[in-house]
Order: sequence, then C-alpha cells, then structure tokens
Amino acid sequence: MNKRSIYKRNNKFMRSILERECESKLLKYIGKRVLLAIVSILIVSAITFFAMNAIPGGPFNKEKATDPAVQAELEARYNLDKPVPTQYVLYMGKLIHGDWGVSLKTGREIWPDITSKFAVSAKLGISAMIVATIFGIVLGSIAALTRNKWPDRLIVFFTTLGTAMPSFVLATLLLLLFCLQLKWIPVYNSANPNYVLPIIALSVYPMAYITRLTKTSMLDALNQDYVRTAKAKGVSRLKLIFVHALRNALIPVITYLGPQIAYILTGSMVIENIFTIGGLGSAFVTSITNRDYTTIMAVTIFLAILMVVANLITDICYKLTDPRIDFNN
Amino acid sequence: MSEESKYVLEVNDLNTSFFTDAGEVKAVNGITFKLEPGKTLGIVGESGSGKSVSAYSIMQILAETGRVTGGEVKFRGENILEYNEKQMQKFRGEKISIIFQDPMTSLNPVFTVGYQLEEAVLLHTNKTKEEAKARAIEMLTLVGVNEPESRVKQYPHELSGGMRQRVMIAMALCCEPDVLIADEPTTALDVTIQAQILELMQDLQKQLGMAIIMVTHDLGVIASMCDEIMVMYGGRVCERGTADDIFYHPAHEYTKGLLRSIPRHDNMDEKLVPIGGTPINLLNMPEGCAFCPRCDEAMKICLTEKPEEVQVGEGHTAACWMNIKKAYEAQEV
Amino acid sequence: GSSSKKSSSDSENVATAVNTDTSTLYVNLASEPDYLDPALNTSVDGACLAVNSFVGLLTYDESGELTPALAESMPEVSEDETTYTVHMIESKWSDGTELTANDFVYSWNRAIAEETASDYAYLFDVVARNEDGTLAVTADDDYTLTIHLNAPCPYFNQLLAFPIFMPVPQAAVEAANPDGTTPGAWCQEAGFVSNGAFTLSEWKHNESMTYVKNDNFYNADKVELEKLNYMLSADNTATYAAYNSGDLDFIDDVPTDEIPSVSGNDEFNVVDQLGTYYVAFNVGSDLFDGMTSDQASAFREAISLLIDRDYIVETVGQTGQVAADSFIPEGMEDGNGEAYESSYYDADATGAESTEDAVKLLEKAGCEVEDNGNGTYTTTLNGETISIPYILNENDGHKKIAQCIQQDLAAVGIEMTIEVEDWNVFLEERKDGNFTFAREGWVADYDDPVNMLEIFSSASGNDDPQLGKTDSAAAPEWTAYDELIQQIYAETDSAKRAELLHQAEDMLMDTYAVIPIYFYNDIYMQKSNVTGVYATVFGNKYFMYAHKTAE
Amino acid sequence: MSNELKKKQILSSQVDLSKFNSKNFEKATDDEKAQQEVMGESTTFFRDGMRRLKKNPLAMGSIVVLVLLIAIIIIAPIFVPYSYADMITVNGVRDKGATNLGMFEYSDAEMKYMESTGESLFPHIFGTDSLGRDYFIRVIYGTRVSLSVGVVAAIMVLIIGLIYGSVSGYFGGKVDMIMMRIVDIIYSLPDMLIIILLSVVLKEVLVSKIKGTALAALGPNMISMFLVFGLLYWVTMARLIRGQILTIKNSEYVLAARCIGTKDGRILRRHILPNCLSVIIITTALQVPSAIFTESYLSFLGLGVSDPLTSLGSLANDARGAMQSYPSRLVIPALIICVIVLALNLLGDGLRDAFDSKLN
Amino acid sequence: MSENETKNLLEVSHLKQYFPVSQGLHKVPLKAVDDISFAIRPGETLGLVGESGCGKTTVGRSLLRLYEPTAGKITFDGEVLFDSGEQYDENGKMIVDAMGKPIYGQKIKKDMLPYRKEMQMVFQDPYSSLNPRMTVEDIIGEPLDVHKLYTSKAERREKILSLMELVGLNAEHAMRYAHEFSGGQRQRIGIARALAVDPKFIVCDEAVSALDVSIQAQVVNMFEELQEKLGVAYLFIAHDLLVVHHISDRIAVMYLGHMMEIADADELNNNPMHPYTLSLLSAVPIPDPETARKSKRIVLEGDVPSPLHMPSGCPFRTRCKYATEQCAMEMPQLKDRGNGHFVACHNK
Ligand SMILES: Nc1ncnc2c1ncn2[C@@H]1O[C@H](COP(=O)(O)OP(=O)(O)OP(=O)(O)O)[C@@H](O)[C@H]1O
Ligand SMILES: Nc1ncnc2c1ncn2[C@@H]1O[C@H](COP(=O)(O)OP(=O)(O)OP(=O)(O)O)[C@@H](O)[C@H]1O
Ligand SMILES: [Mg+2]
Ligand SMILES: [Mg+2]
Repeated sequence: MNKRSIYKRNNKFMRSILERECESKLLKYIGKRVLLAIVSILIVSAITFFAMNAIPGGPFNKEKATDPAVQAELEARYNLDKPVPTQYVLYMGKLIHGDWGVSLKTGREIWPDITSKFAVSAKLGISAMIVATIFGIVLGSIAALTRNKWPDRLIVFFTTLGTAMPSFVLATLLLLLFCLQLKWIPVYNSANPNYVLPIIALSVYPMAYITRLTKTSMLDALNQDYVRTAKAKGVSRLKLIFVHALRNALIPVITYLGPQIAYILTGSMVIENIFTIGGLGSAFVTSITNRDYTTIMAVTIFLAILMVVANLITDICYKLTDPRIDFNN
Repeated sequence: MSEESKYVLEVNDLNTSFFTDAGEVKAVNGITFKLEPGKTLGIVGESGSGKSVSAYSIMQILAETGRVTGGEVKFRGENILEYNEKQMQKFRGEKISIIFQDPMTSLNPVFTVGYQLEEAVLLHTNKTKEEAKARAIEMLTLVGVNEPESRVKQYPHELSGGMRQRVMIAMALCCEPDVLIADEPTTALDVTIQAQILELMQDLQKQLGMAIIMVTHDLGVIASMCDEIMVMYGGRVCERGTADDIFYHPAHEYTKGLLRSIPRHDNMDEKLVPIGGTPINLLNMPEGCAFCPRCDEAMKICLTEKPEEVQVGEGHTAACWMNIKKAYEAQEV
Repeated sequence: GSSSKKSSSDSENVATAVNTDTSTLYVNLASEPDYLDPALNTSVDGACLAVNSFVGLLTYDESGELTPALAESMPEVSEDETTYTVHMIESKWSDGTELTANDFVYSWNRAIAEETASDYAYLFDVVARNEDGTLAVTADDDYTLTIHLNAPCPYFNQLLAFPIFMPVPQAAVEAANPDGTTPGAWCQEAGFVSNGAFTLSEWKHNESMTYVKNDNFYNADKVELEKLNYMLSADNTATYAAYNSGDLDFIDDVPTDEIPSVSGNDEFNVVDQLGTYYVAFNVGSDLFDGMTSDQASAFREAISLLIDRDYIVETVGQTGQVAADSFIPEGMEDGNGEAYESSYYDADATGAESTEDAVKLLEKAGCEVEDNGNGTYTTTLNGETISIPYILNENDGHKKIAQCIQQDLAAVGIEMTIEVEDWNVFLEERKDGNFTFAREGWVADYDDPVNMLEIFSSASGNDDPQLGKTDSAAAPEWTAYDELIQQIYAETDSAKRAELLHQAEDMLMDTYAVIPIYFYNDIYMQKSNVTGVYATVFGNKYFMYAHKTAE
Repeated sequence: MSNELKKKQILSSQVDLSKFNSKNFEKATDDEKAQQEVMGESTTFFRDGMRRLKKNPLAMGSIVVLVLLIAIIIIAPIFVPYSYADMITVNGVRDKGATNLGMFEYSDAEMKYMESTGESLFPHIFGTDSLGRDYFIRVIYGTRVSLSVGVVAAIMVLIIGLIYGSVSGYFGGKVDMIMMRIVDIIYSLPDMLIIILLSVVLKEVLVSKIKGTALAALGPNMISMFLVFGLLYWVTMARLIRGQILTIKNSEYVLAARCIGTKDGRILRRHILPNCLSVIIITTALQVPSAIFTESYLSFLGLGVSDPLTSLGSLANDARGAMQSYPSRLVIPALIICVIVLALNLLGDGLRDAFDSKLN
Repeated sequence: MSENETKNLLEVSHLKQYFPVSQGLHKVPLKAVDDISFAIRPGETLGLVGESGCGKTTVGRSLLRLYEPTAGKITFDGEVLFDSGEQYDENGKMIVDAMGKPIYGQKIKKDMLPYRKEMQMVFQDPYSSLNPRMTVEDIIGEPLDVHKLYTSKAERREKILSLMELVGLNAEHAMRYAHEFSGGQRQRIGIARALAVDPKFIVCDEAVSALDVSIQAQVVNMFEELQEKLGVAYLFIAHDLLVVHHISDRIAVMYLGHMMEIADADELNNNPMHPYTLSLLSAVPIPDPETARKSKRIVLEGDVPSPLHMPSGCPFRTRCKYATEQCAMEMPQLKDRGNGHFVACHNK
C-alpha cells in the first residue's frame, strides 16, 4: 500500500468519526430540545387546564336546562365533580397512557377525531404554505431586484393589500366573487370539495409576509461581499440570485415559516367556517365555546406538540441552510 | 510579440460614477494605466480614493447605482466595456480574477469551500464535476492549504482568516487568469498572516506568470512587491512610477505628505507630519486639484485648474502643479 | 366504456354538477350534530336527522297530523286514558333483523336509565313505573305494546312520535358500550343500524353527512330519494350562498338581512312553529330593590308596553311572525280539543302608542317621570337614571331585537346596555339568575301549554326569571304557581285542566317577568324542483318523501 | 543634480509653459483653500429620515390618506344630523320604511315630509341598515372605534412589551432566560381560550367598574380585548425590544458611557432607548393594524364592541349576512379597513426604510 | 515586578480574565488573558501589540474594570482598585496550600466611579463608539454631567468648547451629530470625551487602526501633544507595530493571552529576543523599498491556536521553530534580561 492510500483511508476513518460526532451532537441537541419541550408542554397544558376550568359555563349547559340528576351523572362520569387539581392529575395520567379521552359534547373518541381533522387542516395548510412560499419567494426576489421601480412598488402594494383585509372579509368576498358572481367554483360539493378558495384565503397573509421578508433579506444578501465574489467569478445573474443570494436570504424566511407551519397546519377557524371545512381550527374554537374540556386539552396539547416539532424541524432546516449555526451554542 | 499585445490590460481615461440620492459621486475620474504580463502594478491611496471602484469597473462588478461613464478597458486589445453581460460572465474569473479585502465576508457562508472552488472551475472549463474537484484540491495544495481533501468539505466559517484568504486566492487562480486584481488582500489579516499571504502571492506570480494589480492603502505592502506604483487621490491618478521613484523622489505633494505622515524606521524619533484637513468629499469635488484643500503648497492655479499628468522622469509621472511651477521658474530664470 | 366514465368524472368538477342528480337531496340544517342517538339528541336539527333515519310508533304526515308508523293504527286508549295499547306492524332494522315490541321496551328503559343520562328522559315521567324503577311498558307479544300512564296525558300520542321514543338496536348499543360510560357510541360513525328512511353512509365531520335510502324502512316504497346529503355548516351566509349557487336544494335558515329579497319568492317557505320569543326579567335582581312586588310588576309591565313589537316583527323578523300578546303561542291546543287562546294586552298598540300608559305604570312603580315635551320622557328612580343591562348570545337577530328594545326604552329615558355573552356563559348566567334582563325563547316539544308553563315552576331548571327561587321582597309570591302546575299534571278532567292552564298563564303574565315579543314561525327555502318536504310545528323536517325533478 | 535638470527638460517638452504667469503659482491662502472644502448641510437623524420618507410615494400617499380619513371622522358627525344608534324618525315618528335604503335614497315618509315642508333632509350617503339607521354615520363611528381600539391596543402592547423587553434585555443572564421562557410559553398558549377566559372573567369585574364612563359604551368585551392584547400580544414587542437592547447594550458607545462612569439608568435613558426608539415607534405603528384585525376577528366571534356602538369589524361581520342583497354594506367597511391597514402598513414600512435601514 | 525606582501610575499583576463559553452542555473558561503583569509610569506610553484575538482589548477593559477580572491585582496611583486575593512568591508562583488551593490574602473591590475620572479609554471604532443620536456637545458633555464637573450651563459649554479646541475640532461643530464627521474627526470627539474628566491615564484601544494613513498621523500627533501638555499616560493598543513603535516608550508583546516580551521601544525593535517578536517585526511591511528588499521575512507557519484549545506550556511553541520539550511542559515566566527588557522564553 502506498502512502497516499493510507492517508486516504485514514482520512475516511477520520471523516466517519467526525460524522458520528456530528450525529451524536444532533441527537443530544434534539434530546435537550425535547426535554425542554416536555416541560413547556406541561406548563402550557396546566395553564390551559386551569384557565378553562376558570371560565364560567360548563360542557353540559343547554338552552333547555339539563336535569340535575343527569348532569350529576355526567359530571361523575368525566370526573368533573372532583377538585380541579385532581382532575388535572387524572387527565395527565390518562394521557400518558395514550388515552386522550372522549369529547364531553359528543361522547366521541377524541384522538381519531383530532387526527382526521388535522389531516384535513394539514392538507389545506400545506398546500397554502407551499403556494405562499413559492409565490412569496418569487415575488420577494422580483421586488428586491427591481427595488424602487414599478414592479417592486406593485408587488409591495398588492401583497400589503392582501394582508389589509380581515380574513373573514376576504373569504366572504372570494365566495361572493368566484362562487356567486362568476360561478367558477361550487360553494359546497361534499363528494369533491374544491379547496382553491380556502387555499387562496389562507395563503394570502403568509405570502405577503414571505414576500416582504424575502425582499429585505434578498436585498441584504445581494449587497453582501460574497455575492460580489461570485459575480467576479463569472456566475450568471440568475444563478447569482437564485443560488448565491437566495440561500442566504432564505434563512429569515425559514425562521418565519417554522412557527407559521404549526399555526397554519392547525387551521383557521374563520376559513373553515366559511368554506365548510372540517378542520382543527374550527373544532378548537367550537370546543372552547362548548366548554368541551377534554377536547380543549387534547387540541391544546396537540398544538403545543406540533409547535415544538415544527420549531425543531425549523432549527434543523436552519442548520441545513446555514452551516454557521452550531447546535451547541 | 506584436505591439498591441505587449500589454495584457490597458485602461484609458476610465470614469465611473455612482448615482445616489445625494447626487452623482464621481468615484473614478479618468484613470489610465497599462499592465504588462507578469508584472505587478500597485495602486495606493487613502480610503475613498477610488481604488476599489477602479478595480470593480474593470471587472464590471459595480454596485447597482454605479456606472462606467467613459473610457475604455482593453484586454489584449479588446475593449471589454463593450462586452455584453454574457461575454462578461465568460470573461470574469477566466481572464481577470479578483481577490477581495475581507475573506470573512467574501466567501459565501452557506456553501462549502469545495463547492465555491468547483463552481469557478466549472464555469470556465468543460471539466466534469470530478475533475473540477480534483482541480479544486490541486489549487488548495498550491496555495499551501494543508489537508485539502478534507478542507473542500468545510464551510468558510470553519476556517481561519488566513486560510480563507488562501481559498480566495485559489479560487481566483483556478482558471489561470492573465490578470489578478488583489483588492487589499491582506488588510483584514494579522501581520504574521499578512506576511504569509504576500509571500504566497509573490511565489504564485513567479510560478504562474500572471500580472497582478495590487490595491492597497498600505505603503509598506507595495514597497517591495510592485514593479510600478500608482498613487490615487480623489479618483485621479496623482503619481505613478517605480517604487524607488515614489518613495525616494515623490513628485506630488500628496505623495510627499503621505510619506511624511507614516512612521518609518528612519523617522521614529521625529514628529510625524500629518496631512491636514479631512478626506475628500466626492460629492463636492474642488474645481481644481482634488488635493489642494489639504495641500500646504497649494497655489492659485491649484484652486481652479486640474493638473495634467506630466512625465517627471522615465516612467515616472505626476499630476501636480508644483512640477510645472518648478519648470516655469526654471524657464523664468 | 371508459370514455363515458371519464366524462362523468369530469362533470363532477363543474360547479353546478351536484344538482343535476335528482336522486340526491342536498340539505343544510345546521352544523355538526352532537348526537345522532335519538335518545341523547337535544337539538332541533338533531331531531330532524333523527326523524329521517329513525322512526317510532307514530309519526307526522304531510299535513302535520299524527299518523301511525310502526304502529298498525293509532294506539288504543283505555277508558281512564291511562293505558295505551299499540299494535305494531312487522318491520326490520336496516341490517335486516326483526324489529319487535321488545325493542321498544328496551329502548325506552334505556332512555330513562341513569347512565344513559338523557336530557329528555323527563318526557317519560308521564309513564308509570314498575317497582324496580323500570317503565310500566310491556311487550305483550312481538308486535303488541302496552303502556301505563300515571295520569291521563292529552299529548301522549305526540310523544310517541318524539325522537326519544324511537327504538334503538339493542345488540349494537350494548356492544358499543361495554362499561356503560359511552351510551352514544353505537351511532357515532357512519354505518350504524337504524330503522328510518335513511341510514348514514358517510360522515365527514364538520363538512357533510351522506345518508342512503334504507330498503328495510317500513315505507320504503314511498321513498324516491336514493341519497340525502347534509351540508354541516352553521354559517348561514355560506349556506345561503350554496343554495343560491345551486349546490343545495334546501336550507333551513336565511340570513335576516337577505329575507326581504326572498320573501316574495316561491322557494321561500314560512311555516308555523309552536314557540315564543320573549324577554325576561330576573325578579330578584337589584333593579327592583326597594320596590314592592306590585311596583316591580308595574315596572315590568311598563317595559312590556314600551316594546314596539310590530317594529321588531317587521324589521327584524320579517317573515310574518305574530306579535305576541300572551305567552302561550298561537295555535296551541288546550288539551281539551280546542285552540288555547289568551290575550293580555293589545300587541299592535305597544311601543310609541302606549308610552303614556307606560309612564303611568312607571310612576306607579315609584319612578319619577318627567315629560320632555317632544314625546320623550326622562325617567329616574331615586334620582338616578335607570340603566338595565340586557344579556343575549351572539346572533344577528337577537342583537337587532336588543337594539330595537334599547331604542324603545330610550323613549322614556331608560337606558339599556346590550351585553353579548358567550353562549355557555349566557346559559349559565340566565339559569343562575345572574342577570337583570335577558333574551329568551322557548319552542314547545309537544303541543300542550303545560310544556310552556312548567318551565316557570320553581323546581324547573328553566325558570330563568327566578320566580319562586329568590327571596327578594320585590319578587312575586310563587308557591301557588308551583301547586297549580302540579294540579295540572294530576288533573284527569281535560276541561278543568284547560282552565287550570289559563290560571297559570294569568299568574305568569301578571308578574310581567316574562315579556313575550312574538310567536315563532319557521322558514326554509327549497328549490322549486323539489316537492314533498314537510315540517312540523316543532321544527322537524321530513325529507324522505321528497320528490326532486330535473329543473 | 542632473536628475533635476533632466526632469525639467522632459517637462518643458510636454507642457506649454507660456500659457502660465507667475500669478498662477502664488501660494493660495487658507481661506481660499477652505472654500474648496464645504461640509454638507447639517442634518439630524430625523431630518435625514424625513428626506428619505418624502421620496417614498407609497408612504407619502398613506400619510395623505390617513390624514384625510381622520379629518373626516372628526368632522362628519358635526354635519350629519343622524346618530349611530337612532333609527330614523320622520316628524318624531319611527319610520318603518326607512330600512335598507340604498345610497342617497330617501324613504317614502321622508319624501312626503320633504314635499310637504319643502325642507330638504340630509341624504343617507351610504343608505340605511336593516334597522333603519343611517349607515354613513355608523361607518364613521365604526372607523372611530376601530382606529382608537387600534391605537390604544398598540400603546398597551408598547408599554408592556417595552417594560418586559427592557428588563429582560438589560439584565440579561438568568433573568433573561426565565423571562424568555415565559414568553415562549405564552406564545404557545391558545389565545382563543385566553380571550374568552378574560372576556368572561373580566366582565364580572368590569361591568360595575366602568358603569357611566365612556368605556361603558365600548363594552366590557372591548376592555377585555385591550387586556388580551396587553397580556398576549406584547410578547412579539418584548422580544423585539429585548433584541434591540441586547445589541445596543453591547455596542461600543454604551461601553464608552460605562467607562465614563455613567449609571445604568442614564445609560438606558440616554443611550439605549433613543437608539431603539425608531424601531419601537415603527413596530408600534404596525401594531395598530394588527389590533384592528384582532378586533374584527373578535367581532366575527361575537366578542366585539357592544351594540349599538359599532366598529368596522362588526359592521363588516354584520353585513356578511346581507352580502348578496346589499353588498355595499360589506364592501364599505371592508374597504375602509383595507385603506387604514394598507396605509398604516405602507407608512410603517416607509418609516422603517427611512429610519431603520442598515444604509444609515 | 521589581521596578520601583519611580513610582508607577498603574500596576497590574497576575491579571486573569476568563470568559465562560458554552461548549456542548458545559461551560468552559476561555482564557482571554492569563496571568499578565505590567506597570505604567506617569506620563509614559506603553504600547501593546499582538495578533488579533490575543487579548489586548481584554487587558484594556479588565484593567478599567469594564470587565470584572477573574483574578489579579490592579493598583492605580498607589490605591488598590481590585485584588482577588491570591498571593505570589518571588518567582511569580502562586502560593498554595497543601491541597493546591490558593491561600487568599485580602480581597478588594473598590467602587470605580471616582477612578473613572482618572482612567479613561479611547475606542477603536470611531463609528460605533459614538452614540448616533447625540450631538457632539452631548457626547463630550456626558462625562461632565456624570461627574458633575461644572456649576453652570455656561461653564459646561465653555468646557466643552475648550475640549473641542484642544483636540482640533471646530466650535461650530458642537451641535452636529457624529455621523456627519469623517473618521479622524470622530476619533477626536472620542478623545475629547476621554479628556473631559482630565484623566491621568488613557487606554487607547486601537485608537488609530480604523483611520486612514494620512489621518492616522494627525491623531498620533495629537496623542503625543496631549501627553506633553497634560502628562497623561497611555496604554496604546495597536497591531501596527510601526505606529506603536513611534508613539510608545515601551512596548509589550502579547500572544494568546500571555505576555511574551516587554522592553523599551527601541530596544525591542533593535534587539527583539522572543522568537515571536522577532517574526512579528520581520513580518511588518516596511514602507521603504530599499529596506524591504534587503530584509528577510521570517514567515510563521500556521495560525494562532484557538484560545479554547490552548497548547500546553508555552502557547507559541506550535509555531516556534526553536520549540523544545521544555516548552511543551511549562509556561516560561517573564524574566528581566537587563535594561528592563523582559522576555518569557525558555530558549533565549
Ligand atoms: N455603491 C456606492 N454608492 C455610492 N458611492 C460609492 C459606492 N461605492 C463606492 N462609492 C464611493 O466611491 C468612492 C471610492 O470608493 P472606493 O471603494 O473605490 O475607495 P477605496 O479607495 O477602495 O477605499 P478603501 O481603501 O476604503 O477601500 C468613495 O468615496 C465611495 O464613497
Ligand atoms: N465578552 C467575551 N466573552 C467571551 N469571549 C470573549 C469576550 N471578549 C473577548 N473574548 C475572547 O477573548 C479573546 C481575546 O479577545 P480580545 O478582544 O481581547 O482580543 P484582541 O487582542 O483585542 O483582538 P483584536 O486585535 O481582534 O481586537 C478572543 O478569543 C475573544 O474571542
Ligand atoms: Mg477599497
Ligand atoms: Mg481588540
């Protein structure tokens, strides 16, 4: 064996050690984050539990008053007759064993309900997020490249306009225009629901935000020395923008997207109500107005977990885009 | 060699302005120089004197607001200012390369060193990815980076400043350009590292035979390195000549002032003689000589008329009315 | 071939394609129902779902009359009107198993069982109990059912058509509820066994429910529809839009602001409903502190007179509701074979015309009233302006009515603040008497005044005015009323009973704690190519005999 | 020296020395030199920013729009003889025919009245609503409410965020860590729940407290909305301010101040706050539209301002039900929200570009 | 140290400054300054040079107690401002007990406020060290405000104007903001601020590094003039050896938190003893073609190690061609080689 190949082998060995070290670093990091997350989920769940119990009104209130005996029976069944701290402990105890309980309002199992509703919200949310991200990044880049010229001003104006309407107004106007005036899209079609309008309504806001973020960070990146270096190398303009500048410009976008994903995946009550979509957003609001304690808790915890996971994924994406980030610091 | 191709690079009356909110900033006002292959031209001047902008104008990598407003840049006889963007892309990095001042910010933080090197190779050759990688490693070895095989997988932030500057040099040289522009390549580095890099550049020039334009504000850096030195002030060339001309027979008041104001081993015990006043404001350029508001010897003519560049020795020119004055006085006498 | 298949799937994407299909009826009633179990349902829309997928012994026909369903004929009633014998027809569950009298015995006993915790279990109170607490109901044979009542009950036949009296499949119910804590579990997903015209085939929660025709339905021959599709949405803007875009055939609600534009339309239907929209004072509230009970009543009567019911009916109701002059709604039967009638004031003359009368009453109540000259007055009580907080839940119509009342009271200088509350809080505050003045409404479960009157007995959970529940000096004496209600329950002579009902209403109206505004009616819209849908006065819609033609 | 001589020879061959006279080569005076050197006009940070702002047509347009809008909502109620709560009466009699009038339409009763008396009634610019109230004046009041809600809420957010963020950022270390964890948790709390909780719980407390004050007209929902805003929405502001303070705290001029012996309080007042002020003001300005949105969302949920007072959000929400018959009732408040939010956002962005760009 | 012939203005002994930085899950100390001692006489300029990150700034800030030192003793004008209490023997070894723990003497932490009037600092970056929201008058006036050095508004203004004059600023400029000035002018503002309290000692942390060569001389001159006029002492931190040589009476060379050599400025230049100093001096680009052509650069291999992974023994040994085993074993102590020339090297 010649010297060179030994060197190479050594090198390979070194690399595998390095990689393993990286991996274990990552695992350690994730472990730490998960631990932190569990603590904050516990706190969030506790606050939610006590808060919801502090609100007047209970799950069994009806316009025509429930018989006290019936009410007592139901309260006993769901442990509502016990002191709140005890209830919390009992609830968390069950939860640890994977028992999310049943809805106080409908008696239905919560877990399958949440997952099926989440599936709907997620489908919509992911589509909306993809639309928002793609359009946002493209528009933002265009705006950055045409800074202070008319395409930039137009993009700024229209994206801001999109965010200048409360979502229920926007959704209603979309409904009025596309379903009733133009009749392009059915308002309701149970077999084959049309998600175009809800996706538009959902994506407008994040799109506008991403556009703005991309614009500023793109401008920032384009002014950086390394872009000049790339240009001096003879890199073409397109590659300069979409490879050298964009990747750096994406870092703030990713920071924004992370929590936003959790947010948008859980659905928007307004959009879901207006477009008759059985997602998590309206289910959550309904559960609160219904005082459906078990559902409130389940959704809150589910959301908190989602949030944590989304943040973790963001951080990992972060690391992938920006090698300067060291998990240890 | 035919007459026209004696010089790799000829710059004639180059003018560059920035069009900003506050008005037109005339950063470069008619500089002219010629560069022979294998030679080193040093450009010195204080901050804001238009050194970098000249370099960027040649490469056509000015900021958005900047525009070359006149003159020509001939590379082997062809005016590259007339190139379109496509041709220019081909040209940059292949024929002329540039190294920037700050190696910390001039490398893209999100790509590996290898990627950035390979990119330069792939852009200008028909090499495959594999070959490009081999070339990248070869170049790193050339600039004295140890363990180049593992370095290519590292990101810029994982390297030290000196290392990064070496990578920058490797990147600039990987297509064996005819001209290398070094825009203050060592300013951001420590003295010991600076010494390493300067040494390296001299070595590489010997090996590869390219012409170098060395841009700096540090007279020390160019003292030993350059065949010709050009001193700039306010976007104009005020003096040019060999190192000896400039250091021992300065013919421009600014150069003289500069030499008096820097500490040298021979003036350690004397007081430094500073150049008074404040650096030039390019938005409000004096009508006459740009240096006259700070010049102790300023004359009436300096206030109103721009001095011509005149030859004061062989290969030694200066744009200062003082020289004319001397000639005039000599004639009078 | 394949090409036709393609074209059909293509056509599904076209906006109006849904409605070309005449075998499916697209309907919106409300949002997601809580329970589909007829024993556990408490809502009107849930009852609608129940009557279309379950059927009891009796049901209502198109003219709103009770008619035998699983019963062969109307029940045989004994001389003393306490024993009902029902002969049943042979019928099957949707899974093909026989449905027998024992199913009713099981279902009814389940409905009253404590662990079922059914809200409507009290409807079985008229049925006698065995010693072990079970209902005195027996299956004499597979198709004969005997029911014993405690006392004569003029409306018992109506109850037999009520959802809680519908049968549920014992095997399925018990299988889904092994430990007794999930009584409704058996019918929480599509595919459960029922015996009505339709069975649930698909349920997209909060989106839609699809029912398919049940071939085992006793009257399946008459059912033309293959499918019944419910859009699950409570947003009437969206549902009205869906209706207008042709995606729905039937909607149960129209946004109030759109009513003027549809009221002349053939598709717009107004039907009777037994119920009263009213507002109620809490008789124990601070407002009446320092008044005698007579003064308090006078005060409340003044308020009642000030409310311009016509204006409310015309500008808010808009569907021809009748301004209420009594609490018992128009068209209710008195249990003695006649219409129950009562009137306590001239409903059309309320509002501005009655201001002077109201002023007198206010003065009687101890308020100082000053005439401002221009038809307005300033009323003070103990030198302070009167401010009445009015609570209501979030609803367009309720808010509008509140603002009308607010303006009416402003005519005499009484200030009313409108406090919209969260539904649950609203219910709780009302029930607990944590309010002064509140929006109320009651739709009868069965056609008998006692259903409207018993809610104000002090034992009732619905006695929101707190009659008989407060020790405030300004509150009226109420034990007499409680006794009266008990008497009505026990009264065997229907004429006497009708008399007692009137006495009770007189007593209630005398307090003016309850201020009727108008009698409900029920609106729905139905496309002109749809016929055969009918509604009862309780708000139930029967879709199974609908007939839908291509437009 | 021969060198010198050679030089002169070279020179005279290049330059025509005859065009000069000795005057040319007299020494220039200091004054003359100084004239060549002009220092730019003194600009302050503020003036500089304003100059940049003036160059931004979107931002300047926004200012004009906002000023106009504010002028209208201040002046209009003086001229319009209707009130936001009163149903239209003709001759003291409530006019049932005056509901759902179109723009500039009169009811029959009004027409008759005008014919008989010859007096002209003020037109219903936006028509009337379903209860027979002048819609224009309702929109005016709605705008007033929405704008003030926005401003007050933004100020609340500012105050709480400022205090929290400053403390966390300035003290740093453990304090900072704990305070930021709290912020994280607040971030993941379901705000709907907290909004309902607060609006319900606070109502009990508030109703009696605000009786008879101007706040009573807004209703307890609004007050609790402010509190919700204060309690939940400050977190973003707090984070931002903390970030600002952290950077400024570590800046050299703060170090310089400490080196001089400046006390913490003075550092905070003189150095840190003035330097994050522009960011704070801009963020606060951008908080206003966000508050207007939250208010309208609460209106959608039925937790908005108390009737009969109204806000743009609740006008729009109420009009949703009438969108097919009377779309203008939805479009008008929606448009005004749009204009306000758009103007504030564009202005905020403009301010940010002008005062907070990295360029200065 | 044993140079007590003249009374020292400032004495720093065994100064240590460790910064805790997280590495993975734990914190490790970053030894930015590790056991440094030196003294400055009244009116004297001590130059401090070394490569980036070697701890020059940290020394400057620690001795002004802008960073609370980890250990060491700072004496100013005979007053002990700070003493962490460790005691040292003749050879500079820490006195420890049997367990290896230091035996503490008296610990001292004086309130710095009165001494802020005596010791001042001029910062490297004339751009970031001036508050952009303050006028020149406010910036220079702040130390006057803090120490209440005036009795009336007029006196304050007068003082400010005289300070501006002192550093060569135009009185018209008082109401302007810092960003309107050129780098050199800004640096003058910074110097005026430092001078406002009439200090006896100023730390100039790279005070001229950010300036143009032509301007640099103005500021360097000014420092020298002020010293003549006011008798202030400087700790002049810079990486430009020529400037340091020009302005300093003595020069100290630092490497990786350690002091390598201290000597009289000319002595150090003419007779550098430490291999590091040697290569440092040879690496300096000399603005003189003749000398530059003649001189031979000693190019050091490699980079400065990270202060987190400090080599054992002498920190310079990884780049030193004379390194022996001993160098890896123990850190050489700073020893007097005569003429006040102190060197820390085993081999010289
Ligand atoms: N993008 C730009 N917009 C406006 N003016 C610019 C721009 N870039 C450079 N300038 C101006 O052009 C002039 C020359 O700048 P240049 O960068 O060439 O100076 P330099 O000699 O390289 O100085 P340094 O030594 O500081 O690098 C300066 O006055 C600068 O303000
Ligand atoms: N506050 C701090 N926290 C952690 N590490 C620090 C801190 N300040 C300085 N350091 C570290 O201490 C070491 C010495 O830093 P210092 O700034 O004193 O070096 P320097 O010699 O002044 O360098 P330069 O020439 O770059 O200014 C460096 O490694 C630096 O990273
Ligand atoms: Mg430059
Ligand atoms: Mg430093």
